[in-house]
Amino acid sequence: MINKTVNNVQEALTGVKDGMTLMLGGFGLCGIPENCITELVKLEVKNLTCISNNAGVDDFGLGLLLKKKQIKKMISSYVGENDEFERQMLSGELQVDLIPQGTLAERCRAAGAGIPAFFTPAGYGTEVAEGKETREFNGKMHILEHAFQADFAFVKAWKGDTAGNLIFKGTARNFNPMMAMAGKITIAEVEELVKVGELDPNEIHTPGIFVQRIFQGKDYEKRIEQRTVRQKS
Amino acid sequence: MINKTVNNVQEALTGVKDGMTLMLGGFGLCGIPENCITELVKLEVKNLTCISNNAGVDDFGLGLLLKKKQIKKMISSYVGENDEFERQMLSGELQVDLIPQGTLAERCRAAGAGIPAFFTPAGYGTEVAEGKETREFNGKMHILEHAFQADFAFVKAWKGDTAGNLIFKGTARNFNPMMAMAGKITIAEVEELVKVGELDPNEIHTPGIFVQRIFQGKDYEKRIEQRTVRQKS
Amino acid sequence: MALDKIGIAKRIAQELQDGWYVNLGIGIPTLVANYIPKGINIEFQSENGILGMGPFPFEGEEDADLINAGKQTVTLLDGASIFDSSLSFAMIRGQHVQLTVLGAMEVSENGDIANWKIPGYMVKGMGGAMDLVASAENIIVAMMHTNKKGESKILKRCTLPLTGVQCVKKVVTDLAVLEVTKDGFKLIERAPGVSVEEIIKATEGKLIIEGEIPEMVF
Amino acid sequence: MALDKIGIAKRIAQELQDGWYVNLGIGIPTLVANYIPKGINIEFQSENGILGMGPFPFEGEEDADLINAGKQTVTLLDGASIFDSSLSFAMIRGQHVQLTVLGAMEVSENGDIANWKIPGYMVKGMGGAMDLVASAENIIVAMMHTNKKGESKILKRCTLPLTGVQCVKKVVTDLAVLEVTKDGFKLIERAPGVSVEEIIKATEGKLIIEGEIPEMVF
Repeated sequence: MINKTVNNVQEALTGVKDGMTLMLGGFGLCGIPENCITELVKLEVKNLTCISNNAGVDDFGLGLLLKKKQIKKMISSYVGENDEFERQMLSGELQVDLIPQGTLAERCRAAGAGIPAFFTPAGYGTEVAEGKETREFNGKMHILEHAFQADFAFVKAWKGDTAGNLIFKGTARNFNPMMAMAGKITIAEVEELVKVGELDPNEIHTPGIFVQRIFQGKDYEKRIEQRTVRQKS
Repeated sequence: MINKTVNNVQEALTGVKDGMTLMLGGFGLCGIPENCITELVKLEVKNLTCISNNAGVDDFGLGLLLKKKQIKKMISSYVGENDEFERQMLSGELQVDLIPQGTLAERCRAAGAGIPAFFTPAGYGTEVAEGKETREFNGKMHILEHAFQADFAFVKAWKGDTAGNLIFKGTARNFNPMMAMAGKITIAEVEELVKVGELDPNEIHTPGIFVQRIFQGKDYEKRIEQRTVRQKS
Repeated sequence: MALDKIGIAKRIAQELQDGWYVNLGIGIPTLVANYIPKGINIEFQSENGILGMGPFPFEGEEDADLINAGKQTVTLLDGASIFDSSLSFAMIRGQHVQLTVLGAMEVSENGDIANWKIPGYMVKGMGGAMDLVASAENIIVAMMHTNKKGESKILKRCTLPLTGVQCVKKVVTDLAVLEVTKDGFKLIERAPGVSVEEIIKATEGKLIIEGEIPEMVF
Repeated sequence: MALDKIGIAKRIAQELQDGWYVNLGIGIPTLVANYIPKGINIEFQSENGILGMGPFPFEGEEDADLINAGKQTVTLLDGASIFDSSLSFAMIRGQHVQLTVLGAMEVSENGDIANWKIPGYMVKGMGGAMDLVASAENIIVAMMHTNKKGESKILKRCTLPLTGVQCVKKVVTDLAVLEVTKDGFKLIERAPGVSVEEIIKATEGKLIIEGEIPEMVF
């Protein structure tokens, strides 16, 4: 087997530079690559374009990069939980490209799957469609959307093996599998790194071919954004 | 949970009629819906258009439907293991539409995913591209391919639960998950039908939403097409 | 008397049919899950990757790796499944979800909906709303009939940036149930004690009133 | 002396680089797996849904649910993964597979390949070949230099229906290793004991010969 293991997050992020386009997995704070984000802050890389469904909160997730003004442009579907984001966006410091969530997911998959463009009905007749080619199929209007391009993709998995195979847990899966496909270089941080042969080939969510570097993550906070519970009756 | 169970293959195939377009999962004889094919033969439905990667062998798989001349048109990527197929094709009794395997898979997925059309490089400059729109992306030529439409999809899984969730085994997965997404009505036959709660939600390959009817299959032959082995040394 | 949010949710719950997969938006729509009619089996889809979503977890049983599209901790029912965002929107775009319920700022008489952006204010983004409204065959909007100033939100034409065009099938407000037809909003039911006149007064878009309009029954 | 099929496979195996994912076509290409250089880690992709494909099973251990793209029973190595056809071709189309080795009936000097159809004969289909050749960044063709009548299969222009255009990077035949350049076939190596003259005689397409042409070394 091909071994994708690197020793730590420092080694994993070799080659990340100012001005690059990065994809970051996660939905809200669920399934985000915590170790990689912390290291991006330490590296002080700037002028980043970040493709991520959300933008974190003020003191966690991508909010940490926003606070240090490392992000030039966000490409997201929903960014509503972050005061610093709002300030930078309203002041014009931060460019924001808002994209329907399904289109965001499909543009990631398309990037990984060698599909340069596809038609989707999402956003037809709205400002999302402005400047885009439209076409009718089966009596319904669609718009043409293009695959993303990303220099690096950062994903977070539950378990991974040294060959780069990944298994996600619960809704921490979300955007991670498509972004893993889409990065020119994909870096996976995992809660548990195991030897090849320990994961069932039938149960792997992301085959190792999509992952260039994998490492054992540490100190996961896994913060809950909206703790909702019910009482035992 | 929504219960998708039907009692048997007869009940499962209710509504299948002459002239319909059917999708059938499987690669070679691996992962084919054996019970459904047997029942299609018994039903004597005719003038079928069958979308399936292969066309079976003379006495198994889709070969059984070919022998009874129930198929008007085959849409496949490779059909090379079947004498009766060859006879009907060369005599003009059978229409054959040959499609690159990856395009076949993607057109199934597109059908299930509400993507009416997408660009792919496969087949550019060949007869596959004849009459199709072409376009350059990133310096490379692509052709526009459209989603399939199918009245019924027949898939075969290893395990399934009454809510229609499916898990496939090994390479019997192949085209089954995409075809499950694509059928107006999708029928799943399974080697083992279990109660809801017995399958791990994290390990499900095809979520039940894509399956309209599920039943416990029986008498699986699971024929091997090319038995290749090595000697213990 | 005009309905409260729970009343709107209860009325929408009456629309549910056995065997439907349903996606509920944030706000009033989420409440619909609490009033599923007896004997009806429904599965809730959450676009971040769940089918068969259950209620909130008991205290102490929250799992950071199990949230809904509103980022709230949830549970899974027996028979649930988990998938990635691409497959989730394949379900939505491919019309495998039978009903979408969502809130709106404005709805127009041709079925347009605006619910994601107010120019001049912070824009949070459309999330999955544009995919949902562009694809769903059956969309019910849960909303207040008028805004805080008493101005109608049931309009001839939306004034805010659109989320989707000609997609809304039915609107359930605090005052009425309206069906979107090619000729305008057809009044189907009144909230208990609310008069047709009150509804006419609160509706800017074309309202079609045929015969006696029954009161909602709970 | 011209190479046999095993010789061609052995020569192609020398092209393998550590860390590559490789898709091997049916026929001679399949044999390449038997000659991986020592110290090199390679994973084989089978387009019906395997990464990390292993050798044939021991007798009695065949599994009908575990076959390769040639429908042969195979095994999985530790670290293997299984996936559906759509994800498999996502790998191929998305250029995640570093090398594709396949057979051909004809190759032309601009890199076109024909390997799926002979007009007038039964057509079996292109299978995954068109996806592979349209997408792969690195394609090596394994073939005989001439057909049974002694006619060249290394041509100016293909005469058979094409599988893909301008895609072949290298050709390994029983006589030679050829690199496809924008100016034509560049002769890189000769089979042991085969003269440059023999290769010229067997090649219809434009052949570029610069300096001494070394013999293959095994």
